[in-house]
Amino acid sequence: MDELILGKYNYWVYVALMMIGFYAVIAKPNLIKKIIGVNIFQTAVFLFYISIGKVEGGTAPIVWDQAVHYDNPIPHVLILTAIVVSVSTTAVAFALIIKIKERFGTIEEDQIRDLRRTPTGEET
Amino acid sequence: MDITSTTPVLAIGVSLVAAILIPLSRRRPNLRETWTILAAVIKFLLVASMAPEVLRGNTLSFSLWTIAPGLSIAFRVDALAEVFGLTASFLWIVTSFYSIGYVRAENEHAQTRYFTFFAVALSATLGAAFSANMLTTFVFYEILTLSTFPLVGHKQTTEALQGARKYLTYLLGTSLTFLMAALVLTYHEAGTLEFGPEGVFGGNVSRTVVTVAFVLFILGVAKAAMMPLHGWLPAAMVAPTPVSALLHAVAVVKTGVFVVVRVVVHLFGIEVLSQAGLGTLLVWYASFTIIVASLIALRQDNLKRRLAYSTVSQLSYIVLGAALLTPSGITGSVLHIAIHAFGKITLFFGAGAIYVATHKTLVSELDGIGRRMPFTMGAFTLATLSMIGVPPLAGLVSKWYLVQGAIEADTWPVLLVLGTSTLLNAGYFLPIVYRAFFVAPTRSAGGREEAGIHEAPVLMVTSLCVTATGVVLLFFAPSIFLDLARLVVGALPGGAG
Amino acid sequence: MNEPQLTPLPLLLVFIPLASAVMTPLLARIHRSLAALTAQVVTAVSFVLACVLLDRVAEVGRVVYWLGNWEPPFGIEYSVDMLNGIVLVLVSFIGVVVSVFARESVASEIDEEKHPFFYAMFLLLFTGSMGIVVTGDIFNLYVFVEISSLSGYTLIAMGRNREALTASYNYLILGTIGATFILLGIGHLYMMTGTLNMADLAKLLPPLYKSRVILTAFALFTVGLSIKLALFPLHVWMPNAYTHAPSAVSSLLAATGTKVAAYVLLRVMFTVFHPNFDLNVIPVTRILLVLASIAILAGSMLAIAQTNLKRMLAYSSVGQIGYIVLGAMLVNRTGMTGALVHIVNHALMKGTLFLAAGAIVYKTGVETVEGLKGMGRKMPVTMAAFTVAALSMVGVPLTVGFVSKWYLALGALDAGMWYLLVVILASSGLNAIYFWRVVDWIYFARPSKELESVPAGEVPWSMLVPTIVTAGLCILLGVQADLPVSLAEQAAGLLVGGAH
Amino acid sequence: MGENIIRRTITRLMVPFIQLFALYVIVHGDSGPGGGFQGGVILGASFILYAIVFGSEAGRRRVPAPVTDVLSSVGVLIYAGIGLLCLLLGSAFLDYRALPFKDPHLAGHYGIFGIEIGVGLTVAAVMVTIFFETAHRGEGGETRDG
Repeated sequence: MDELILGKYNYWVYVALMMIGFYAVIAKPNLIKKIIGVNIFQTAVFLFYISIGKVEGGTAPIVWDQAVHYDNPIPHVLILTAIVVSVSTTAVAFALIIKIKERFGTIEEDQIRDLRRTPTGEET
Repeated sequence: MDITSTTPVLAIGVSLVAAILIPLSRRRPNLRETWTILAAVIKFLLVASMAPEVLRGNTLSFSLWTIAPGLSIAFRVDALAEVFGLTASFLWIVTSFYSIGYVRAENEHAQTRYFTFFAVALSATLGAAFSANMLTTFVFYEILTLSTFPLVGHKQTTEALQGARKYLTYLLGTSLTFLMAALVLTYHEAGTLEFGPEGVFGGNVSRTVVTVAFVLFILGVAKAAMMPLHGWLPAAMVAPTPVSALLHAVAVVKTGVFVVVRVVVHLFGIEVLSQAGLGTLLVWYASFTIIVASLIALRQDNLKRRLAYSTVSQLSYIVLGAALLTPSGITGSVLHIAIHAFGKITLFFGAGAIYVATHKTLVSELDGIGRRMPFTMGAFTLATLSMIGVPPLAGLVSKWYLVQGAIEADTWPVLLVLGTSTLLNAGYFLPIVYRAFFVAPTRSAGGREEAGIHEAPVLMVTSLCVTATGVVLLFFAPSIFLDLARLVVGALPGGAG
Repeated sequence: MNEPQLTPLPLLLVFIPLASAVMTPLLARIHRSLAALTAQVVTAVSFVLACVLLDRVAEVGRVVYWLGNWEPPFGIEYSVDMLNGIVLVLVSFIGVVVSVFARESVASEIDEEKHPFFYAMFLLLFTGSMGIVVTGDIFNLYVFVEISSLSGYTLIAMGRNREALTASYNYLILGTIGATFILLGIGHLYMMTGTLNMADLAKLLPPLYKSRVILTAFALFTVGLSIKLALFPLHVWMPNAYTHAPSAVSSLLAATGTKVAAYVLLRVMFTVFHPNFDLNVIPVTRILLVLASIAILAGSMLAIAQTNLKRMLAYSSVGQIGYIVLGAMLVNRTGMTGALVHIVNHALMKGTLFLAAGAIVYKTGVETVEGLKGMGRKMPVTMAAFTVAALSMVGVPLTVGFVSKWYLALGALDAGMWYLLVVILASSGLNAIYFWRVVDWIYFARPSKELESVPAGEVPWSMLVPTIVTAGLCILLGVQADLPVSLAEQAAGLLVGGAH
Repeated sequence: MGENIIRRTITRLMVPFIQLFALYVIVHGDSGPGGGFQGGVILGASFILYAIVFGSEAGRRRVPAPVTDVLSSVGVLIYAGIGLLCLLLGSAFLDYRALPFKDPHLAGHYGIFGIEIGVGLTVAAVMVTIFFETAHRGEGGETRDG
């Protein structure tokens, strides 16, 4: 039991974070909060990657004469790429949100939905 | 013997060429009509040129191309195909003349479209007739449906479009679901769709599969207008009369029953069907349609609708004949394809001539019309008598063979069906003749009902006289069709003809 | 099979569009029209290269490229076999067609100063799609998925209506979640095997099939890809995105986007994992079969209810994706052939339909289905192309739709699942309803008042020719399907050859 | 903005050092922690800091929009160009050993060095672009889509 909860705590943490993010995506009507949710969701996965790269007693993967084990650097490299992707996604999302604010006048999902249902004379 | 020949392809292709030339010469109606006539004549000559070989017992085949492994578009002209091909291509010539008279007298709109799609429809009909496998049949079956849609909806009124939509829904809906399913199932079980006297199934196919596939085939071929999938035929009567005449007495419906006969005789093979007891099933199904459609026809006042229900009933004769699975039955069935075509096209021509000359469409309006249109109504009468089976007219020949087939098959109740239906035929046809010749015309308020002859344009009358002559000739000299029909039977396993 | 051949061709297929995407804004500074031209030239070159590559693959079986000469499994490997060879040719072909179409269409739908950016994103989307298909490294695949998705989001957002923005945003949220699932799946696989190379994974995974981590990874992949694939019920992002995106973008996405996702699903399910895993370890094929059947029926039914033309086409895509998945999940050669042929065929049909829809918008501004009434007289050639594609969707013989339906139906029977035949053919009937309604209106209904005033005439040649070409292929490959079918059969053999 | 004197002075002092550090990180990428990404972000941050303190217009004067646009493309092109060079020299894409240096080890060194510079330029340019694009909106000024 201890092994299941404490020994694998990194998985519990990432799953918990993931669900928090997921909850925000689903439950929050505010578009920016949704993006924050997506970010948490992605970050949880990043944490998972980083944690699986850790080797017991390992050091940073830089050549060092006293090192016995090195941590696995590959997940770090992968996640660096994934972070860049995540940042780009966030940037695109923000750009979209800004445009949505300009053209709908709100960034609350329910209000946008109402606006779409009753099409008013939009400037275009 | 199987001879490789391009003639079948040329015969099919010639009207496609016409379909290209017709729109190109849309500004010059006479040239345009020349193409139609030319194509019709060439087509008939090409089809006829194959007759000697076919009568010698050979088949002419040509493999056009392969869509994908197992799916080939190929043609083979055997006796059955030749019967249908001759009938359809000959009647196209007649109908072309009739059409020209009709559309010009009526001053129809979109004549170019009309003649174009007519030509395409004829190509599709011959394609279905000459196909060597079920896939080719299916392909041309669908082309026929699609190319006749603009013809049925030609008038583009709300009513015409509704009729055309119903037409398409029935035909496309059933074929793309049931027929397609039947094809896939057959191919899956048999590994081929090639027609042959033995059928495609070897001995080791389960009865369930055969039954399911067969039922799907019968449901899929709505063009055969078996009840309850006949609804499109009366609906399609909104089309201009030449369309109804050629397409719904010859091309479309005959393609339907032709496909049924093909399926029965050459795809499943009579052996398989009789083992599975499916022939009897189809016999009852056809009998039901024969009787019920005739009963409905009794109640129709619209002339074309009455003819349509008569067609529904007569088509089932052909199906019935094939379903008897006996030599004489099949002979009768094959003969009836040609004989009914001549008779029914005469009737439709007559209806169209009446419409052009007097704009009357109801049976109850036809009082005394025989005096004003003696040629038309004379031909009409001949055709009705042939339909009923009165000698010396062609209808008797096919009915004779059907009766014989029923006796061979030991299914006596079929005789009862044939008898009843003959009475019913008389019941719905003879009143028309009676009214036309023996009831005095009612005087309308306008007083335009003058005495004297007032016929439809000469092109139309000539056409319908030609087909009526055919009805008579086929009684005295059914030889070519009879020979062909015997060949169909003779090629079957165990069939002596 | 022979030793895989090393050639830089797979790399060039990704590298050329990527470099050009970056260069497009620079070139556009020299002359405006260069942006569109770059897109056209690049896609055309890619198409030629993809054809050469497919030819090479047909000869040697598999072609690989090692980035930086790092041998797999250490480096990133680009690997092309018959399966992705076909998809590469397809994607690049659609790329050519759409980029030719795009010049006039984009000029009318998007502000001029955004054009260089549009084409840069267009090429990036193209790069992403090609990259997804070409790569043999599963993490690299994720990167390309995101490249194509991100450029897709921006392209969709460039649509004329403000709804395009919300459509793009919703797609972004769902797409990112889907991609993150895939990323997580990759993490699980890596954790268990220590490799990211697909071929290597295929070797290392079988002993681990009972592991729960692997099952989780597989589930994550399936769900993530189903979102990208818009498989019912995860299709909700798609109708809005296709409806509001610029015409050229909807054409490209509809014709290639979901196809590429379908390819990835097949790759993961049948190459990275062994078909026996899908069949015997977890009942995933069963589940997906059910979903695909529902997708086929629900997609067609929802399409009937639509009033917006592009949205109707989008819902029809939901159904068609169902066909692809259904064929693949039968896990037999015929069904898989059907699925692969349908990937190609559906791209052609839907491409034609969306291109025609784009042409209609360009010429008349009509977006609704009703607005097509009487269109046959206004734009006869475009409408003829539309009709051909519509008939093909219905599955009329001599069109591509028939060929794929034939193989799918045969595959269903081969698998002993006759009831799927009912699903496939019932949807034929449903397709006939909504497509024939449109065709009927096009030719036989009276045009609306607004349309009456529009003079008859066609769109410019650069828009007309692509539409005709794809429509022509709908017929040509329906009449003569030997080539696609034989290629698809080989690919199907690779995928499900060892299934039992 | 009287009290800004402290911010301005400190920024003026800091920016060159930040940029120097950024260059160090970029250049050091092939032999230690760091590299194009990190360095590029730092380099971008220096311009952003400048723009925050002196206003975005002053910032844009230092790094005009065309410059960042071109640099973001050029960075990728450097990367791609080096890769292509390796390919043209008869080896695999990004196989630095093919570069025309005597020692393959040295060639790898220079190859990665070039790559890092390309990455750094792009990242910095993109960071700056994103910043200015977002900042512009808040001022309600003319928007540019990006």
